[in-house]
Amino acid sequence: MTSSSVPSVVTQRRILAPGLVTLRFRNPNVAHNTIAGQFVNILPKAGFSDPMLRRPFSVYWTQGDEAEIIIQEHGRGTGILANTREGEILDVLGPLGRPWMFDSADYMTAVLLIGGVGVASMPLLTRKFELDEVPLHTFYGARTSSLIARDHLANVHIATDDGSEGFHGSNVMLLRSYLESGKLESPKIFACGPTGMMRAAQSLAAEFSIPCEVSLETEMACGIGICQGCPVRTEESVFAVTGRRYRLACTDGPSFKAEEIVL
Amino acid sequence: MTSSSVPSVVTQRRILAPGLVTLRFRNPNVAHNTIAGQFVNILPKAGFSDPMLRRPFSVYWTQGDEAEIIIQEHGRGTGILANTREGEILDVLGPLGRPWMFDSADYMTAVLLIGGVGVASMPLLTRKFELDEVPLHTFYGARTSSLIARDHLANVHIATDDGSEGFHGSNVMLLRSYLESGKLESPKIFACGPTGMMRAAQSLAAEFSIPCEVSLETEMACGIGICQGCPVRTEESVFAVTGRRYRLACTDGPSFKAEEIVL
Amino acid sequence: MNTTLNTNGEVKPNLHVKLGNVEFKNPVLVASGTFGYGAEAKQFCDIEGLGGVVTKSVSWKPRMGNSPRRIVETASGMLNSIGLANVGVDTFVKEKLPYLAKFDTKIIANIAASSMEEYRDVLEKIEANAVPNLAGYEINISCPNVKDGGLSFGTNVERTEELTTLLRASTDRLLIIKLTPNVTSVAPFAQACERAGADAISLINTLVGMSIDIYTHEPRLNTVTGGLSGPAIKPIALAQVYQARKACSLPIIGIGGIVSAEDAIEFFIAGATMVQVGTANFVYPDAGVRVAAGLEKYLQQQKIAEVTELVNTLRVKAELKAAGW
Amino acid sequence: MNTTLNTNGEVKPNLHVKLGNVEFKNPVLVASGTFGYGAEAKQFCDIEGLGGVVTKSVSWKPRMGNSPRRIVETASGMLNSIGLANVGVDTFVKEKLPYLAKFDTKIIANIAASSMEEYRDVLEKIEANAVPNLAGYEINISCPNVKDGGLSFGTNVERTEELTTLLRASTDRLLIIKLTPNVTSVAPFAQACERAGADAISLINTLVGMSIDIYTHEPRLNTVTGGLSGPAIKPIALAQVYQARKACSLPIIGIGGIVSAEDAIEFFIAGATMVQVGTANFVYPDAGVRVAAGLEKYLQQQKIAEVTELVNTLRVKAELKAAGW
Ligand SMILES: Cc1cc2nc3c(=O)[nH]c(=O)nc-3n(C[C@H](O)[C@H](O)[C@H](O)COP(=O)(O)OP(=O)(O)OC[C@H]3O[C@@H](n4cnc5c(N)ncnc54)[C@H](O)[C@@H]3O)c2cc1C
Ligand SMILES: Cc1cc2nc3c(=O)[nH]c(=O)nc-3n(C[C@H](O)[C@H](O)[C@H](O)COP(=O)(O)OP(=O)(O)OC[C@H]3O[C@@H](n4cnc5c(N)ncnc54)[C@H](O)[C@@H]3O)c2cc1C
Ligand SMILES: Cc1cc2nc3c(=O)[nH]c(=O)nc-3n(C[C@H](O)[C@H](O)[C@H](O)COP(=O)(O)O)c2cc1C
Ligand SMILES: Cc1cc2nc3c(=O)[nH]c(=O)nc-3n(C[C@H](O)[C@H](O)[C@H](O)COP(=O)(O)O)c2cc1C
Ligand code: FES
Ligand code: FES
Repeated sequence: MTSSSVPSVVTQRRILAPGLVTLRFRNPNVAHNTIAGQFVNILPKAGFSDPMLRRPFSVYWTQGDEAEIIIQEHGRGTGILANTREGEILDVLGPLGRPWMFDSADYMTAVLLIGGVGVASMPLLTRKFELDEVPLHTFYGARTSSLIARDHLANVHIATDDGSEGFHGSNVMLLRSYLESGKLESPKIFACGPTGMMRAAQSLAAEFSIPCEVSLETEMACGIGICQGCPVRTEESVFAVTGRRYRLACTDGPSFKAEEIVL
Repeated sequence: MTSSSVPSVVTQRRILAPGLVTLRFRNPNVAHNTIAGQFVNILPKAGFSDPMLRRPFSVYWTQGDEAEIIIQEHGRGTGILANTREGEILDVLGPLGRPWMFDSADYMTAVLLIGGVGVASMPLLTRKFELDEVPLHTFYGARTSSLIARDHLANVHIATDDGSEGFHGSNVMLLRSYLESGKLESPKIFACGPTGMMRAAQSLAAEFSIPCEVSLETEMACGIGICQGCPVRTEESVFAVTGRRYRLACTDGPSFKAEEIVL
Repeated sequence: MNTTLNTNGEVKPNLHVKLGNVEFKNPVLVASGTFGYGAEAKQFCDIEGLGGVVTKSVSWKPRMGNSPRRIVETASGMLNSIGLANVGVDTFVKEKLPYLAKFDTKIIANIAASSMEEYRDVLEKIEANAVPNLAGYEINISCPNVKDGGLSFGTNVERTEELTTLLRASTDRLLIIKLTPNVTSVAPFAQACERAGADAISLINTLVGMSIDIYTHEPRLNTVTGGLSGPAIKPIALAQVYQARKACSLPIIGIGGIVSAEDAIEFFIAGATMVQVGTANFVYPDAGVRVAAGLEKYLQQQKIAEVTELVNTLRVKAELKAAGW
Repeated sequence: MNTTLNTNGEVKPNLHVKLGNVEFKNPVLVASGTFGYGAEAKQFCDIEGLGGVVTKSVSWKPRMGNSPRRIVETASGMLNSIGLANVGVDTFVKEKLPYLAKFDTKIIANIAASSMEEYRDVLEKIEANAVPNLAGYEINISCPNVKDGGLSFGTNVERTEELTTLLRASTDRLLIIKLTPNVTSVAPFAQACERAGADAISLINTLVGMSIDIYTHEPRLNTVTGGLSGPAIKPIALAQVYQARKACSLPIIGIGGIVSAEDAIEFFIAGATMVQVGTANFVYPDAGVRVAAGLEKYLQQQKIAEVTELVNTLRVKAELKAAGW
C-alpha cells in the first residue's frame, strides 16, 4: 500500500506567544505511527504554486487520532500556516525521517538540549523516556521567558538570554556546569536548536567524550529522499569509511551523530 | 494626489446561493466616488504571486463608507475571494472604468437587461434612475430562481431557464415581447450578462432601432489602461471614423454602445 | 483494441502509447532527478500506476553532488543545483536497475556524462545489464548546474548530432535525447536528433536561473546559478514543445511544470506524445499517478477513446499559420 | 555630496545614479509597455517618485496591436501578446512626449521597428522633437510577440552590432539596447553593444511562452506564443544580468519579475546599475515608487550611504570563480 498526503482538519489552534502557535489536526496515520524525532511535511496552500513546496515540522505531540505541531512564524509559508484556523484543512505528508536514536545502549541519562523552537521534537522524546524510565534532564534555552513552550517536558532547567527566567545565559553553559559537576551519570545529549547551539553541543560532547545527537534543519524540497536537495556534510572520517560525502537530512536524518557531520 | 490600492476590511459576507456571495468592505473612496457601472480591481492574495493579477468586480452597492461586491465563484481567484471572511483585509483598487452612460438624452425608459451575475452593476444604476425618476424595467434572466440576487432592483421581470420562476425562457425573449407590444416608451437597453445574451441584445436593439449599451467582461491585467491587454474590437464604421481598431475595456469601457463594437 | 468498459458501462479510454516499438501503459513518466531510483518514493506512490520511471542521471563514476545549498524556492518554481549526485553506473546496474525490474512499468535510464566516450560507456554498461522492462535511454545533454553536465553538447547542434549517432550504434532500445531550453531555437537540435536516428526527444530540462541573499550578498545556491523548474516554466516548455513539433517529426516527450492532468493535456495538444512530471513529485510524490488518473477522467468526459488522439491537435487559425506562428 | 539627513538625524541614503552623463534621482524605472505613456497611471502613481519612465515601444506608424486575447495569467506570471500597440511616432512627439515633459523625472523613449531604417527614422524624429527631460532611447530588439518586432535583430549578434552603430551616430543621448533572454548566451550580444558604442544594455525582455485551452484546443493567446513576464522569470533574468555583467563593462539595467525592493537589490548585487519594474505595475500601479521607498529603507538599515555601492557586489567563492561560475 502507498500512503500519500492526507487532508487533515485542524481541530485546535493555540497562540503561545506572538508568532508562535500550535496546530492540532486529525491524521490517524501520523498520530499513531510517529516516533519521536520524525517530522511531517505540510503544504502552505494546496492548489497554488506560490509558495510551492511543503514545509517540514517536527511532530510535537500525538494523542488519539490527532497530532500537533508547533510553528514559529519565519517567512511566507509558516506565515500562512500559523494563521490556519480551526476547521480548515491541512495537506499533511508523513511521518517522515528517522527517529531520534534513543534506543542505543551508550548512555544512562538523557539530556535534552533545546534552543528556541527546537523544542518541537522534545515532547515525544520526553514521553518515550518517561515510558522507558530513563533519567532525563532538559536544558531549555530561549531568548526570553514568554517564548518557552512548556508542555509535555520534564525536569526542565531553563536558561534565558535576557535573564527573565532561570539561568541568565545559554543553556549550553548551564549544561556544561552540570557536566563539570558530574551530576549527570553517563549522559547522552539530544540537541535541537540554532546552528550556534548545535556547534557548541558538538564541542561539548567531544570535550566530555559523551554521545551526542543533533537534529538539523536544512531546506528541503521533497522530504522523502527523491530530490537530493538536503545534503548534510559528513566528517572526513565518515567519508573515508563510507565514501559518502553527504547524507540527506530528510531520510538519513534529521538527527545525526554529532561527531559524524560538519555543522 | 495619487490614490493607490487601499486595504479594506471586510465587514459583511453573505452567501446568496452556492458559489454566489456578497462581500461588503470599508473603503470610503470607493463608497463615495463610485458611479453606476464602475468597477474595482481586487487582489486575490496580497504578497503571493499565484494568482498574481487583480480580479475586476463591478461595484454592487455603496452605503456610507462601505462598498459591496457580488462574487460568482469561477476559478481560483474568485474562489479565494469568495471565501474571504469578515475581518479579513482586501486589497482594493478603484473605482475604475467609465460609468454607464445614463445621462444621454436619447431615451425615456430605462431597460435593464440582466443575465446571471451581470446583475452586479445594476443596483447602483437602479438607484440612479430612481433618484432621477426615470421609468425603469428590469429583465432579469437566470438559470434558476435560487440564483437571483434580488436586492436593490426595481420593477423586475424574471425569466428562468428552468421555469422555476417568472417567464420560462430567456429574458431577451421576454423583453422582445414587451418591445413588440409597445409597452416601453422610447427605451434604452442597459445590458450585462453572458456574451450570447449581449449579442441578442445587440440585434434586438438594431431591429427596434433603440439605443443599447452593453457592459463587457474581458481579461484584464491592470484595469487602468497601462497594459493594453483588454481590447474590444470596434465596428468597421467606427474604425473608419476614428482609425481605432480596438478600445480598451478597462478605460474606454467596460460599457460600450452596442452598435460600435463587435461582440 | 485496447478499448474496455468501466463499471458504468462507459468506454474506458485507452491510455496506452507507443514509442518506437515499446508500449507504455500510459503516457505519464516521472522525470529524471525527481523520483530517485524508485525505491525512495515507493511508499508514497504506486509506481505501477506510472507509464514509466526515468531514473536519476547516472554517470560512469558515482558523483557526490554539489555542496549545500542545493535548492531554493522561487515564485512558482525552484532552483536546484544538485550537481548530478548519483550512485554511478556500477551500483546502478547492480542495485537500482534490478530493484526497478520488479515493477510492472517501464524504465528509462537517464545518462549524464562529460564526454562522448563516457556517454557510450555508461550506455553500454547498462545495455549489458539490461532488465526486461528497460525501455531505453534518455540522454541528458542539458544539465545546467554542473560544469561538465553535457550542456556543452546541448547547446551545440553538431555535437548533439554526433553524440546521437554514436549512441544510436550502441542500442536498439529507445534512444531519447533530452534537450535544453537554454538555446535561441530548439528547432535545429530537434532536427539534428532526427537526422542522427534518435527515437524521440524530451524537453525541457531546467532553465538557468539565480537567486541572491541580499544580506550576505552571496548567491543562495552554492554554484551561483542553477536550474529553474516547476509551474513557473510551464509556458516556456510548452512553447518549446510546439516549436520542436513544427521542426521535426520525432515523437516528443513534454516536460516542464506539469502538476495536473490539465497541464499534461496542454503538452499533448502542443505536440507531445508523452509527458514527464518532475518538480510536482516533491509536492505530491504520487503526482504522476494523479496526472494519469485525471487524464483518464478528461478523456472520458470529452468522449475521447484514445489519449493518442490528443497529440498535436492545436488549432491555429489559418492566417496565423500562414504568417509563420 | 548628495548625502542629506532625514528627520531623525540619520543619514538619508543617496539614491541618485548616473548613466552616461545623465543623473537619475533613483535607479528605479518603469518598464516599457507596462506604464503606458505616463498619463494612464498618473492617478495611481506619483510619477515624480520614479527614477524615470520608459515609454511604450513606439514605431513609425501607429500599430493597432494584436486581436484579442492578449493576456493570459500563468503561475506567478503572465503571457502577453499586445503586438506593440502604440500611437506611432507622430502622435508620440506631438502628445505623449510633451505630456511627460511636465514631470520632474527622466524619460527614456523605447523604440521598436522592423528595419534598421525605421529604427533610425523613429529615433531621429524623437531627437528632433526632444524635450529637456528626455534622457535617451531604449531600443527594443527583443519583442517576441510580433513577427517583425525586432527579435530578428535581437537573436543575431552582427545585426545587433550594426543597428547599435547606426543609431549611435544619430544621438548623443543615452542609447540603451534592450536584449532578449531567448538566446543561448547573452554574452556576445552584450559585447556587441559595447563595441558599437551603446551607453547601456537593459535585460531581460519577455521569454517566449504559450498556453492552451484544453477544451477548444486553441492557443489562449491570439498569436499562439507570447511573452512571459512577472515573478516567475526573475531567477532567469537575474542569471542573465550576472552573465552580461561578466561579459562586458557596460552599465546594465536589470528587468524581470521585480515586485519589491528586495527583488531590485538582487539585481544590483548581480551587477545592474538601474532596474525597471514591469508587470508589477499592473498589480500596484505605484510599484516603482514602492520599490524606491523600500530601497531607501534597506540602505538605511544596512547603513549604506549610496545605492551605487550595491552594484556588482556578488560574493562568489574563489574556487567557484576559478571554475568559471
Ligand atoms: C526536519 C525539520 C523540522 C522542523 N521542525 C520545525 C518545527 O517543528 N517548528 C517550526 O516552526 N519550524 C520547524 N522547522 C523549520 C521550518 O520548516 C521552516 O521555518 C520553514 O520551512 C520556513 O518556511 P517559510 O516559508 O516560513 O520561510 P521562507 O524563508 O520564506 O522559506 C523559503 C524556503 O526556505 C526553506 N526554509 C527556510 N528556513 C528553513 C529552515 N529553518 N529549515 C528548513 N527549511 C527552511 C523553506 O522551507 C522554503 O523552502 C523544521 C525544519 C526541518 C528541516
Ligand atoms: C469589468 C468587469 C466587471 C466584473 N464584475 C464581476 C462581478 O461583479 N462579479 C463577478 O462575479 N464577476 C465579475 N467579473 C468577472 C470576474 O472578474 C471573473 O470571474 C474573474 O476575474 C475570474 O477570476 P478567477 O481567478 O476566478 O478565474 P480564472 O479563470 O482562474 O482566471 C484566470 C484569468 O482569467 C481572467 N478571467 C477569467 N474569467 C474572466 C471574466 N469573466 N472576466 C474577466 N476576466 C476573467 C481572470 O481575471 C484571470 O486573469 C467582472 C469582470 C469584468 C471585466
Ligand atoms: C532537483 C532536480 C534534479 C534534477 N535532476 C536531473 C537529472 O539528474 N537529470 C536530468 O536529465 N534532469 C534532471 N532534472 C530536470 C527534470 O528532469 C526536468 O527536466 C525539469 O525539472 C523540468 O520539469 P519540472 O518543471 O516538471 O520539474 C532535475 C530537476 C530537479 C528539480
Ligand atoms: C503587457 C506587456 C507589454 C510590454 N510591452 C513592451 C514594449 O512595448 N516594449 C518593450 O521593450 N518591452 C515590453 N514589455 C516587456 C517589459 O518591458 C519587460 O521587459 C518584461 O515584462 C519583463 O519585466 P517584468 O517581469 O517586470 O514585467 C512588455 C511587457 C508586458 C507584460
Ligand atoms: S528533501 Fe528531498 S532528498 Fe531530502
Ligand atoms: S486591463 Fe490593462 S489596459 Fe485594460
